[in-house]
Amino acid sequence: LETVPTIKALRSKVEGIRAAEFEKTVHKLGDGVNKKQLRAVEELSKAIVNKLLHGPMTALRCDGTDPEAVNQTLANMDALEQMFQLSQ
Amino acid sequence: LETVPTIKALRSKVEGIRAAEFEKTVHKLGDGVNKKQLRAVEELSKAIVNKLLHGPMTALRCDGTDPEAVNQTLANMDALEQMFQLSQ
Amino acid sequence: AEQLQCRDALRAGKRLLKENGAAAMIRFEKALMLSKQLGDKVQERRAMRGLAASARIQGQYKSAIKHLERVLEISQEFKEFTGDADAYGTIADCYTDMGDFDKAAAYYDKYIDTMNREGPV
Amino acid sequence: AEQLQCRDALRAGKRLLKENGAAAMIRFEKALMLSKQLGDKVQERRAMRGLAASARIQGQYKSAIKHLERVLEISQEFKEFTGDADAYGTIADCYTDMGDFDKAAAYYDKYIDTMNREGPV
Repeated sequence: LETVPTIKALRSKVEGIRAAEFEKTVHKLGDGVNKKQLRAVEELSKAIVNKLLHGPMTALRCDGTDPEAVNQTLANMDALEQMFQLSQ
Repeated sequence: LETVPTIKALRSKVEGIRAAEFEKTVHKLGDGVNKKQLRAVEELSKAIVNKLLHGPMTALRCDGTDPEAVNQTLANMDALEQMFQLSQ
Repeated sequence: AEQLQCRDALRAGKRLLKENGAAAMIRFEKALMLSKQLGDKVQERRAMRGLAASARIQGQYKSAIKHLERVLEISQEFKEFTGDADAYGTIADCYTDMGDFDKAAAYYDKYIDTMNREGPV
Repeated sequence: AEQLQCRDALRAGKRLLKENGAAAMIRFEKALMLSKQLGDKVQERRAMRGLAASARIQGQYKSAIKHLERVLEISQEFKEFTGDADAYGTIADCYTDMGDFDKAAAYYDKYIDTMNREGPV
């Protein structure tokens, strides 16, 4: 449960990156694409992010009671907070 | 330097995910988009991946001689290998 | 005509969302009403998502969660699950903001189960 | 006409790449020649990237590195750096495959410096 705020922070960080890049692309594509195509592009951005985050998110949710697993989860939490600068 | 193969494995894993999702989107968009627009969409997929990987990659390249930094880097390496199942 | 009105209301809501959650909410309520009248589940789900975002931005977490639960119900109703991972994750975020880490963890687990699926997430 | 030929050669090369690196190489050589004739730096860089990929797929790492160094030079020549992060990363991957971890590390550092830039990477 200690990792819950880390999951939220990581989601928010990554969603910020995704949304910003998607907006830039919408601008670049201009009027030459229709709504359906734009949605396919948005889905692409979400699919990449979700597939990439699946591993790190799973690593934050192995709590259990086994002390070794708990330590591994906390180590993963520290690593992700450092890598994605989540505590700032 | 121990982290060099991890960097390559992580790059390769992530590029596989990106390329697969991009191909699916190319298929969905069909003939309704031109080459330039398709390139903007490919750039989107690359930009997201590069921005997301920047933190983890940087975390794998702090070697230096300070023993504490080395330990942190090795811990990050372990965490990433576990999260992205890189040793398989 | 109602289709256009529904779409315009959705657009106006999205535009307002960042500036003014309360004003956005009114547009999404309008879009929701029209979408129900039209029987358009996709638009109804979009309106519901807009309502959830408007509520969340105003700190009304319980209301946001209620709307997102409805989003998930609509997905079930017509067996089209685009955006479900987002909905689970956002419900969990709301519980995190409310300090209820147990419920947040349960919804993050659903989010993690859903996010890796093939097809629109 | 040469523009079309150049584009077709690039396409054929890309299609062949996965099946047959050696055959792809011939197409990219053709595209390279045509792009130089046309003075089209963007297409020249694409052909060079294709040559690098064809070499790498055949285990010719030194040749792949040489082509990728040329990709980076072309970017410098017309101050348009799309794909430079990819090129640095792929050079580093080649050095990793050759067991030269020192050089790999140096190029991964350049890759990391480049990958976070704004604009096409």
